[in-house]
Formats: sequence, structure tokens, C-alpha cells
Amino acid sequence: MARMTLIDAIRIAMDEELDRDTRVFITGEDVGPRGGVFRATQGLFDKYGATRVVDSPLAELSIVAVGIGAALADLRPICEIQFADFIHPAFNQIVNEAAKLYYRSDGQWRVPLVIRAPYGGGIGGGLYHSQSVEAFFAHVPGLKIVVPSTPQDAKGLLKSAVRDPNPVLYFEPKKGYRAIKGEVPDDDYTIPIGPARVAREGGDLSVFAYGMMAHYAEQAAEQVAQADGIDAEVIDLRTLLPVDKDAILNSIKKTNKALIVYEANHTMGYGAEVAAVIGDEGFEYLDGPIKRLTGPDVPAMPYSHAMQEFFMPNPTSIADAIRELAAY
Amino acid sequence: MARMTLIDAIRIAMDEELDRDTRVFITGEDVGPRGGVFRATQGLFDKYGATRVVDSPLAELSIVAVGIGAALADLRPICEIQFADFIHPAFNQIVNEAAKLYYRSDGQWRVPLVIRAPYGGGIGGGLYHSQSVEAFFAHVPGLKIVVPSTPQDAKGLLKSAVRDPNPVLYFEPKKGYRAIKGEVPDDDYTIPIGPARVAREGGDLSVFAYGMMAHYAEQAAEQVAQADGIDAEVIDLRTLLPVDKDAILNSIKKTNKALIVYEANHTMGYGAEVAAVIGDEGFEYLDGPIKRLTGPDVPAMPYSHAMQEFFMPNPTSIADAIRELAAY
Amino acid sequence: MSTITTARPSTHLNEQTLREMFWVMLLSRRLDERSWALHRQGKIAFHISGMGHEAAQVGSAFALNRGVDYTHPYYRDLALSLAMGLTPTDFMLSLFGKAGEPSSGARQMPSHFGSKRLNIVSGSAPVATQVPQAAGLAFAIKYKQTTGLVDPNDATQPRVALTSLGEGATSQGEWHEGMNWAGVHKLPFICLVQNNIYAISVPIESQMAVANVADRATAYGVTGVVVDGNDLLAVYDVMVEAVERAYAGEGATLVEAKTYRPVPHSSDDDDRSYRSRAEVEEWKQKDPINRFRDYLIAETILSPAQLDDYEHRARAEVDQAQAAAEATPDPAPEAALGDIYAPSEAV
Amino acid sequence: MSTITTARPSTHLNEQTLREMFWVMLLSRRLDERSWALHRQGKIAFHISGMGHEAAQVGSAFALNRGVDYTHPYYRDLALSLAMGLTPTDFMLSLFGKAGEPSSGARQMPSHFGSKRLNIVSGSAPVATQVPQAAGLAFAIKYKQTTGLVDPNDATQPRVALTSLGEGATSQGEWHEGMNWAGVHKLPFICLVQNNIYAISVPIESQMAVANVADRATAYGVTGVVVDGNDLLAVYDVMVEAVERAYAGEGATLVEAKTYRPVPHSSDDDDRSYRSRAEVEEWKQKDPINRFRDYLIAETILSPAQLDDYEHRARAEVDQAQAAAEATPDPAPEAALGDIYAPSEAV
Ligand SMILES: Cc1ncc(C[n+]2csc(CCOP(=O)(O)OP(=O)(O)O)c2C)c(N)n1
Ligand SMILES: Cc1ncc(C[n+]2csc(CCOP(=O)(O)OP(=O)(O)O)c2C)c(N)n1
Ligand SMILES: [Mg+2]
Ligand SMILES: [Mg+2]
Repeated sequence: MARMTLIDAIRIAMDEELDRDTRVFITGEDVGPRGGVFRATQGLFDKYGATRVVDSPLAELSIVAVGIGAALADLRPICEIQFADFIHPAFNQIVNEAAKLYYRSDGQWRVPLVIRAPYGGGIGGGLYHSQSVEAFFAHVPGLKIVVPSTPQDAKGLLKSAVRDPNPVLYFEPKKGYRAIKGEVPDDDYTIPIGPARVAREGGDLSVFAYGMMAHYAEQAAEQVAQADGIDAEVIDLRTLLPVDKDAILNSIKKTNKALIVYEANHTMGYGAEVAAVIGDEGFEYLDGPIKRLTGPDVPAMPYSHAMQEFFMPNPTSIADAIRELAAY
Repeated sequence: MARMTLIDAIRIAMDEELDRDTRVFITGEDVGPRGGVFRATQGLFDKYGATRVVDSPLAELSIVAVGIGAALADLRPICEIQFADFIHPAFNQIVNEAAKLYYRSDGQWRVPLVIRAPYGGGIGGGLYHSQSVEAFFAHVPGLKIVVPSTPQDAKGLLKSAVRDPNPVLYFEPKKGYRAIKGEVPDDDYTIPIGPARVAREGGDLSVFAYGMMAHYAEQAAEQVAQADGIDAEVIDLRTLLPVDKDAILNSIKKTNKALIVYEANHTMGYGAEVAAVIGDEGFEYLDGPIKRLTGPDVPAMPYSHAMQEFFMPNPTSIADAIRELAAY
Repeated sequence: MSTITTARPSTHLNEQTLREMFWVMLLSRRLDERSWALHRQGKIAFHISGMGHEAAQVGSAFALNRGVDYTHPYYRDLALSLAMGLTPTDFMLSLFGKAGEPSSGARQMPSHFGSKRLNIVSGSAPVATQVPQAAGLAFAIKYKQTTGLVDPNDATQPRVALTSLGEGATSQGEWHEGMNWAGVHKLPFICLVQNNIYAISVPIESQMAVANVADRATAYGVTGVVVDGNDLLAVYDVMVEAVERAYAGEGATLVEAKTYRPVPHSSDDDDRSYRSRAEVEEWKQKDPINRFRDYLIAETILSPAQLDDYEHRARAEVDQAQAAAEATPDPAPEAALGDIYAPSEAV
Repeated sequence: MSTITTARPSTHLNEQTLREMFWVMLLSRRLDERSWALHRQGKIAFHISGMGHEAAQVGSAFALNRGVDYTHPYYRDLALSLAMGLTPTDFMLSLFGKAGEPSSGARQMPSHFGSKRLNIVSGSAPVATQVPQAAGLAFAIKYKQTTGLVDPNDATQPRVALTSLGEGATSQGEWHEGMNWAGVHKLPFICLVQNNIYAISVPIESQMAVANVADRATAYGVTGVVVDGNDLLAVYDVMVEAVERAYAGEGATLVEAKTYRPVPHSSDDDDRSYRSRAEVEEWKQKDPINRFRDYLIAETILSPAQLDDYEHRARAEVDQAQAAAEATPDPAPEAALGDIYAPSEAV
């Protein structure tokens, strides 16, 4: 066990996977000598060389497509998209290609590909360095989507992603890269893709979140527990696709109330699906409206600090939403 | 008034807009002499010439981007994407550019752009000529999304789209191109982007749908009215973005039960947002679970007729779902 | 810039191989013709044809280590796929969308060729997506050789990746990015552009402002070659050079085979709106199969009797394939639900 | 293929204009230096610099009908934007993210230049997206002229669209598609590539396998020109030719200005991991502003006293801009909610 930041855990996972399996390689912009703009690949170029840690041309479509091709040839690419905001040029390759190759080949061609991308706001990144893009891809069967919120999960889930025979999008809450710290086992463990994590048990209501918002939701839950005696359960969804319906419904059966938090735009954010699952299969257990606390429906997060803070949910606004729902 | 098909109404709308305003032009693959692969632009090249009906290179990204640039310069481009399945290469231009230009320029630069794309299944198109892509874009504030289901709406909404100062995605249910017929006024009318249409009034439950599924939902509602005495209200959502919350909630207040139908993949389809809106603001009126009848969560619609029919909701499966929900 | 090849590896082909090349072209053509007929009869819903492109495809295929080297073809590559090892029955199953169709389990439209066994990557419909993926296949070849995962001289392993597409599809950004990777990493990669001067109805002048697609090779630092795509042996010659270049680690090649599609784009198309009958007739005179047939007969590599025999065999194979497909049931409707995620396995 | 220009329109520039060009470069540089200082002082969160690129930008800008012709610049185009008419205060407001910042209302990060009034299209961060959009602007210019919406000789109307980007960004499919439209439609379009041989840390060899970006012009049937981007007048000369070509309806030009970024990519970068100090020092010797200053002084177009005066004025303008920005309040938080949809208006 060692205490470390989220980004350290991510780097260590990659380091260990590169070490374990020669088929694993990394490509992306500035992942080489520069070690990535966030330093996620720092030191890996020196350790594994230019063949396995490959600075790509500045072209996301081909970063993903070359990854797909290499995965078809049984390598294990880890493709870094420098910011999730820049994944859109690769949308066609992800949605029409990576997600559909196994299906369209009747199960002959597999795409064991990992796409890592830092996502989310609150770091002064403005419209194009703050986006949360997970909802787009959650509509695409054939993909898996992972969003870690703790260093322990980050390492274990990334290893699972590298070993998964399917394309996995691994979105990293970049605001938490250095802000989130935690204990990480030293050994070669994995955390399965699929199951959500009960981050905090509680009986009064359920808060569903992931990434930075899961981290904030835990803080908010502690706050309302101490200040208001509200016992909120926090479910860190952690895997967004496939949807962990059981975890969602089990929590609702227990608490009968749902608050869903995400920092993406409100409309059609991932929480819409969580709400829809609850509104259908969890309907009979509900004791209150299904609430969402989200980013507003504006084209993207603004740069100015004042506007940015206005945009982002935070522990305080989550605590307020918890209190309001608890009082329903 | 004249009775015509959906695609005729679309063509007439374009013809009239080209005639009305020299700034209007059409570009896309095969829109010129060929008149479009579905014949939506038939005759327009002959009438307006190569300057205004422009065969584009085979490159969707640039079809949209050139459209954006032309719109910035105050033209009124209508960009045709040959099949909605091929809109993905243009995702970056639509999501990062068209949707955000007005916002990012503090309201200085407008993008009066229309993107037309035939969408949906049931025509033997397999994985790549059957997709429903509306949900991806419904997560993008700054865009408007329109899906007509009748010839009258098709003409009026397309004219509104051409005259709208914002980027409008206009998705055409291609299975209905010739299958859906109806009366269309001869005059230069518009139908506003925004409000849903009550396709059938009813008191027992609400069916929310759009495009081909709205057409089917009407048929199913008639069926259950006659066979089972169930009085279903059918709301043709028609504009998907901005979301017409009022129409949704007003119907729910009246009927207390919701069935949402869409042919896209289940998870994160547009109906997830409709369900989430109802689960929050409509919660107090609900007398039953919020149901969705949708395409399954598989990567895309298969080609084989047997599998395709298995994938698509249809009037019979909608009628069954209505009966089941009515009995709740 | 485009280079003209001077080496003529085709002069070393034995008669048996020459006849085999002819046979694949002929079989492809007869299968293709039957497909159009089936569509006219209302027996199948859709056909997209490789007619006219057979020499470009078969000449390319025979330069590869067939069934071992990677191919990532497009919808016109019927003859190429047959050369790789797909069968007429495989194709008929796809036309009829029947159970057990080997490329996709009848999930895809016809002509979306694929076979893991033959290292044919299953293609999609969005054009040009295969190009950067094929660069990825080529990247993997080089990677495995560099890291010692495979022996560069092991002929049981893929040593080149060939992808193919139409001239129109080179307008896509996907093509640019794939070509660029191939150039930057000097990959064992071949891009075969089958230039039939139309993308559905759009003529090449509306697609690009250059005389030859192969001229674009300059932008990527790869070798560019223009070849008469209706001349089987000329295609074979330039392809052998391209393959040897790849095997030798000397980088990628862009081969432009100039040809024509004498039929509509697909069974949904009507080409009379966008090109003259005179033009079509003119090109039909340059038919690549007739041309190679005449050559083989003139060189007495093929006798008229053998030709008759080939025609009979081709018809019989096509008949048999059609019968087999017609006798096969539809897939189970629930087969739509399979193969969404590959199962995890022990690492 | 690249052409070398022989015409020297710069020989016709009057001294006043030459000094104005120098002034814009100097002002841009001083503003840029101050921005770095403000970042070091922790007063601003982010800066991305145009240092070293001033000659490429100002030489280009002065060849245009400034404030009328369209520009669609990128984040390094501080000097270009100043030449077009943005002010140091405008820029300082963006650095501080303050209310009323004219390009974006402080919604965008600094250096995302834009102004409807000056026909500078508001840029985004994803690289190369502006290229096909600028092709669209150029398409609109030609369209309006062809359909009679504007008079081709009306100098109050935009007659060319210039977009600019780095060499790394030409790897994007967006670039390919934009260049291709410009070629196919023979558009009044100029693509200025500011080649500083790095994309953040990635050297040009990992980006493309060609010697010059301008060599890629061949792939699009447009004119390609390489120019020393640190030579103001040389840039001006090739740009005047490109602009005249556009105005005359003779098509698009790809101009590659070879230059260098003597500072890190942005305030978030540390360039020591990827390039040597010696290399940086070597390029600093080629500084475009010093070079033009020495020329003006040698030609007695600028006196040492005038130079001093310029320096003082530049400092004063930068001081004043900073003070103005610091004195301006933050935007209202709720300003985040504005400008989602343009209001409909009477047609
Ligand atoms: C991304 C994308 N856009 C549009 C289409 C529709 N489409 C199918 S084939 C085709 C023309 C292709 O022309 P070309 O690349 O020259 O190949 P050819 O069919 O002539 O062999 C088009 C536009 C598609 N399949 N994919
Ligand atoms: C699509 C996209 N991917 C990645 C980035 C991150 N990024 C910003 S600038 C840059 C390098 C650009 O290099 P170049 O085009 O050479 O321009 P320069 O900065 O050198 O002037 C990168 C990778 C981005 N802005 N957009
Ligand atoms: Mg073609
Ligand atoms: Mg650069």
C-alpha cells in the first residue's frame, strides 16, 4: 500500500502493463519525451523506448484508428486523447468502427483497445479543455466506459481495461489528477469493469455519481451527515457502460430516493439514463422525484473563473440538493 | 392543399426556399444531377444550376464545415448528409464548432445552417444505413434538432430550419419517405421549431415518439382504441432540442402514464431524457412506471430481414406496450 | 511523385498461375452478373458490384501472400476477396442474408467482406475508415518485428497490410490521416485506389483538383504509382514492387489503378442521370477480362476449349452457390442480440 | 509544388507603412512578454504566445484588406489580430477573463481571437477546424460574386479568406478536407502554415514525412509557397501574390512560413524535456523583430530615436491595457447562461 494521487495510479498501471505484456504500447500526442501534457506517461518513454511509447501525429482520428488496426492485429494499444474535448474527430472511428467490429464480423474480429482521455471542468480550461463527453458514448453498445474516482480504482480499472478484449473508453477526471489521493495496493490487482462501488452506505437517499462528482458527493454526504443527520448513500458508478442496473436499483430499493450528479450538460447527460432506469424498474420503490444536479444547458464551460464556478456542481451545491430531496 | 409523400414535401420546401432567397444553397454528395440518392433534390440542379446545388467531395466533415463557413458569411446552406450513419465524421464540426460559435463569440457570429440527414431503419440498410443518431446531438446545447413525421410538418419545419439563425439538424425518417403521405398546404407556411404536436388526444396514457415511430404510434393508438377501448394520447415530439418539457408534462398531468418509443438503441436514447424529465417534474402525476419501447442494445441494426424486424419497434409491438402499461 | 515501374515480375509467372488469375476474374464476373440477375428477379434486395475492377483486384491479390497478409478491402472487392479465399457460396449467403454467412453472420449488407481466418478485416460502409486502420495493421506488423514478437522473415505471419478504396473516398480526412501515418512510420502498407472516375454520380473533377490520385503520394512521403487498372499484369507488376518494398521495410505505396465501373453504382442506382451511354460503351470495350482472355489465347496459355470449360465451371459454381444459399434458412431473429462484447479470457 | 516568388511588392511599400508594420510587431512582442510576466506573477492563469511568429503574421496581415477580408486565425495569432484591429486592452481582458472581453465575453481562454466587426472569425481550440470553415468563407465569397449578391470589385466586401495554423495541425483530416475544397472550387482562400517545427513537444519528423508542408499543395491543385517566416518583407511579398491570385479568381494558395517558437508552447509547458537550449538560442539569433529593426535602421527608415519612442509607446500601451483589464470586474456568473441560441428575426 502506498498513498498516491490519481494520476500516479494511472501511470503505475500503465507502467506495470507495459512491463507485463510486450503487446501493450502507448500512443498519443506528446506521450513520448514530454511524458504527456499532464505527465501521465512521464518516464515511460525512457523506460520502454520510442517503439512502445509513440508520439503520434496531431490527429485524433488516426490515433484511434491506428489503435483499432493494431488491436485487430492482437496488440494492446493504449491511446491517449490529450483532452476529452478533442475526441470528437475520432467519433466516427469509435462509434462506427471500434464499437461495431466484433458485432459486424460475427465475433471474429476483436478490438482490445483502451482510449484514455482527461475530462471535466474546473481547471480554467474554458470551452475546449473542460468537456465531459461520456454521455455521447454511453449510447453506443459495443463500447465499455470507465470513469475512476479513486487512485485504487484508477489502477485496477485501467489494468482491466488493458486486458479487456473490447474497446474501453477510460475517462479521467483531470481536476482530480493531483487533488484526489488515496491508498493503492502495490500488487498486480484488477478491478472488474461493470460493477459500481458503494462509496458510502446510507439509508435516506441515494446519490449516483462518477469521477470528480463522486468524490464531491462523498464530501457532501459527510457534510450533511454531520450537519443535518441525513444518511446519504453514495454510489460511485465507476463503469458507465454496460450500465450497472442492479447497483442502481438495489440502492433505490433501500433508500427510495435518487439524486444523480454529473457535471456535463443537463439534457441527455448520463444521468438521464440512470433516471430512466429508476423511473421504470425502480418506480415502485420511489418516494420522491428523481432529481438531477448537473451542469447547465449551455454550449460548454466558460473560461472566466466566475462563470466556471457557476457552471460546476460542487460539494456545497450537492449538499444543498441532498437536503432538499431528503426534505421531500 | 395537395396530397404528397414526405420526401415530396421536403423537396418542395427546399425548392421554395431556393426560390425565395438567393443566399440559400444546397451541398452534399450526389445532390446535383443525380438529385440525391433518395431523390430529395431531384430537379433542383436543373432549376437552380451548379452554383446553388453543389455536388460536394465525398467528405462529410467538410460538407458541414464549408456549410458553417458559408453560414458565417451570411449564406443559408442546406447540407445533405447522405445517410445519418455518415454524420459521424462531421461530429467535431457539429459539436465543437457549429453548436458553440454563437456562444464562444459572445453572440457575434451566427451559424444559420441546416443539416439534413435521412435516418432510421427498416429499409434493409444494415449497420450503416439504418442508424438513428439524434440522441448524440440532443446532448449539445446550441443545436436544434427537428424530426418531422408528416408531410405537412416536414415542409413547415424545414422552412423554419432554413430561416433559423442557428444550426438545425433535420433528421428525416427515410422509411417514411414514400410510405408516409398527407395533405400539404400550397402556401409558404412555417411550423415553429420548438413545440411538440398532439398527434392524437387521449386520456389513458401518453405515448411520446417522433419520426417513423410517431407514425407507428398513431397507428397503434387507433388499434388499441378500437380493439381494447384504450384511449392513448400520442405526442409527436417533432422538435427534440430544445426539449418541449411543457408538452411532455401537460400530457402526463392528464394521463398519468408514459410510454416512450424510439428505434435507436435503448440505453441513452432520446427517450431517456424524456423519462428523466417526467421522473423529476412529472413525478407527482405518475400512476405507473415510465416505460420505454426501443431498439435493443446491440451495436447496430442487422441486415438480414429477420434480424431487422426483430430490432425495430412496430405498430404491433407498440400496441402491446400500450396495453401492458394501460393494465398497470 | 508517381513512378513508372520497369521491372516486370509478371514475366516470371507460370502458366498455371496466369490461368488461375483468369479463373478468379471470370468467376467473380459471373457471380457478379448473377447477382444483378437475382436482383432483377426480386430474389435479393441489394447488390453492389465489382464489375470492371477485376484486374485491379486480382492483380493486387496475387502479389500478396494470400490469406496471410492483411487485407482491409471495400465493397467492390469481390474479385479480391475470392482471390483471398472467400467462396461464391459465402458471397451468395451474404446476398440472401442467410444464416451462417461467414463474413458477418448476415448482419452486414452484401459485399462487406471479412474473414479472420483469411486475415481479411471485416469492413464497414463509411468510406475510408479502413485506411487508418490498415495503417494500424501495418504498424502492428512493424511493431511485432521490432519488438521480437515475430520474425520479419516468417512467411506464415502477415508482412504487409493492403487496403483498398475508391478515388472519391480519398477526399475523406480518414484517408489523409492513414496515409500520413504510413509515411511517417514507413509502414509496410499499400493503399490501392480503384479509380473509376465516379463516386456514385460525382465525377472526379468535383472530387479533387489533381490529375492523378497517386500524385497525392508526395504529400506523405510515400511512393505513388499510376497503373492501368484494366491491365491485369501491369497491376500485378506494380503491386509486386509495392509488396517487396513493404517486406523490405522500405515503406508504403499508393497505387492508383485507373479503371471504370460499367454498371450503376449499386442496384439502387440509375446511372443515366449522370453519364452518357457512349462513355459507358467506350469503357466496356476496355473490359479487363476480355483483354486478359485475348492475351492468354493469343499466347496459347489458354485454349478456346479450356475457356469453354472455365465458363462451364464458373456457371456451375455460381449455380451451386445460389442453390446452397437459397436452401439455407434465415438467421434466427434473436441472433441480432449476439456478439456485442467479446468475452474476457485468461490473459 | 512550391514556387519561389520573384515579384517584390514590398519594394512599393512606403516608409510609413514599413514603420507601422514594425510597430505592430513590436507591440505584439511587448504585450506577449508582459503576458508571460503576468503569469509568472500569478496574476493570470494562462498564456499562449505568438513570440517569434510576428513577421509571419504581420507580413500576412498587411497583404490583406485588413478588417474587411476574412481571417480565421489560431491561438498564436496575436500579432495578426493586432494588425487586424484588436487592441492590447482587448487582449488583456482575455488574459484576465474580464467582463466585456470583446472576442468571447471571457468565455474562451485567452488567445481565441474573434471580432465580427473586423471579420475575424472566433476560433476554437481543436486545431485545424478553422481550415474547412475558412474554405466555406471563401466559398461564400465566390458564391456571392457568382450569384450577383456582391460586386467582385467591391473593396468594402471580403474578397479572400485567410486561415492560419501550425504545421502539426496539418496532420488533421480537417486540414485535408479544407484544402481539397479550396482546390476543387478554386476558392479565394489562403492557408498560412506557421511552421515552428514543433507541435508542443512533437517534432515535425514525427508529424509528416515531407520536407516542406507547402509540398502538400500538389495534392490539392493549389499553389504552394515556402517562405522564411522570420523575414517580414518576404512574407509580405508571397502573401500579396496569394491575395492577388485570390482576388483575380485564380484560386487558393498554401503559404508555409518557416519560423520558430522561442518560448514554451504555453504557460503550462516546459520545453526542456524535448529540445535543447542550444537550438533555442540559435533561433533566438534569427529573431524576426530584431531583423526587421536592423533593416529599418540600416535603411534609415527608422531612427534610433524613433525606435526609443516606439518602445516607450509600446510599454505605455501595454501598461494601460493591463491597468484597464485589472480595473475591470469579472463577468457576472450568470453570463454563462447567455448566447445559446441566436434569436430569430424577421427574414
Ligand atoms: C462516409 C460515407 N459517406 C457516404 C457514403 C455513401 N457512399 C457509398 S459509396 C459512395 C461513393 C464512393 O465512391 P468512390 O470512393 O469513388 O468508390 P467507388 O464506389 O466509385 O468504387 C458514397 C458516396 C459512404 N458509404 N460513406
Ligand atoms: C484537435 C486537437 N488536439 C489536440 C490539441 C492540443 N494541442 C494544442 S496546440 C497543440 C500543438 C499544435 O502544434 P502546431 O499545429 O504545430 O502549432 P503550434 O502550436 O506549434 O503553433 C496541441 C497538440 C488541440 N488543441 N486540438
Ligand atoms: Mg469511384
Ligand atoms: Mg508547430
